[in-house]
Amino acid sequence: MTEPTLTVRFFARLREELGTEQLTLPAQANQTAGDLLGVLASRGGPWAQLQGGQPVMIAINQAMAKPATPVQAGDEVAFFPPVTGG
Amino acid sequence: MTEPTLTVRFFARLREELGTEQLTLPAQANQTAGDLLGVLASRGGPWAQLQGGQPVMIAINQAMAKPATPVQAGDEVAFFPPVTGG
Amino acid sequence: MISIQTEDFDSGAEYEALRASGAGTGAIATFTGLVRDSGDMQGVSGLFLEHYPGMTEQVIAGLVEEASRRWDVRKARVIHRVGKLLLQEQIVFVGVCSAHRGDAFAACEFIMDALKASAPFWKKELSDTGEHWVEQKASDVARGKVWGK
Amino acid sequence: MISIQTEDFDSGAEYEALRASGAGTGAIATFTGLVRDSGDMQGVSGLFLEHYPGMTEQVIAGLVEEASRRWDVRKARVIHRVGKLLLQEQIVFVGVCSAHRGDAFAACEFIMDALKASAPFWKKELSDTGEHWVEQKASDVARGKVWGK
Repeated sequence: MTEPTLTVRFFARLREELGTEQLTLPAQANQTAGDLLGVLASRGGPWAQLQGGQPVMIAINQAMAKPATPVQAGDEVAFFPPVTGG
Repeated sequence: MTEPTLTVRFFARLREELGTEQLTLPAQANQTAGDLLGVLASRGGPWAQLQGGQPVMIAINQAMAKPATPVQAGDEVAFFPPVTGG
Repeated sequence: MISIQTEDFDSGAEYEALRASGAGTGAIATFTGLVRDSGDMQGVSGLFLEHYPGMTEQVIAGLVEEASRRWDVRKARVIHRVGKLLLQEQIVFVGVCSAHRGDAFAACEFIMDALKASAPFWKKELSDTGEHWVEQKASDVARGKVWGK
Repeated sequence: MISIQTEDFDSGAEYEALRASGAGTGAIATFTGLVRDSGDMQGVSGLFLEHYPGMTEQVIAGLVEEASRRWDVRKARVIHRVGKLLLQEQIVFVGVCSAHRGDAFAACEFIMDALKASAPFWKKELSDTGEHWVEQKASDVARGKVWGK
């Protein structure tokens, strides 16, 4: 049986500083977007900024979300800096 | 010696209803734009509407003015309905 | 620059002229008014626009100056047509360049609202069954006043 | 209609397409944002714009829908460029047609302000001495919030 996973994407400054555009992570039960940030931050180095660093915006399946929003298998979770278009 | 005069102009609905685009009137001492309206209204017929009829806007020398604004020889005084451009 | 004219205008060319206002321009707001099919009368086929030559240009120049005192205005352009205009024809163009978006929007809307409330233009609606002078709308007077001084 | 594209756009042609929205259109408001020469850094030569494909279009479609619920919007057009843009190039176009002037201005400014506060675009400033990601301005967040819900 295939392990359930979710996709994590990074944009802009975060993408560059983490040297990562996309990751596949195992999906855990009862996990929130904030929990995912904690798991990633524990990698250390540039990843540490994901907790307690500059503000990180969250989108789940391409809609804005909050740290408390649950994530589940199959979700596309994105982390990025505050937007600066227009 | 030439009698001192002033020019009176009418626009839009007033111009049409009075059948008059421009008049030359003798200039009187201590006269206001409101006094001029009174003089013209006393002609009767469509002229009567200049007092107590629909609102009449006043410009003196192409700047907005009020009934109490003084007029003098050489002035261009215009009477017209509220503006509706744009 | 202010033009009162009977001829139509090319909004795209006017926009390009505004855009050529230099590297400090970051924002261009434009407004165009068109003759639409639901005026005071049924079956309107067009408008006739009269104005007070000389005074019109002075009033609009004053509004552009006031906008330039209140907001960052790098360049402003106003065109207003007069004479006979058919349905869907362009009546008025106001375009403003600024460094900043908020200033471009505010100055453009202010000039347009104040023009409508105070520039000496008069509209007559033309239809199959006759013609009549348009009455000033209380809402236009109110929009002109909202901007205060 | 919403386009996210690397190519430049023709604001005049976009305006003409909006104008062709029928005889009920009496007002067209447009906004164009340009790369200007005074960003966060000295000597900026251009920008690089990144976005989140898919989400960007959804967010902007939501803003256009919200504008259409709040104001009379007969047609709206949004174009946002991505990739490398040089000084004075066009970045963004928002155009709105309405029966009424106030609605056209309000909907256009709302879409632009809300896009700036919430659509997933990121700007990097490019200069002779390097490049850096632009930080979000508190004033843009505030302008986005002014419109409330």
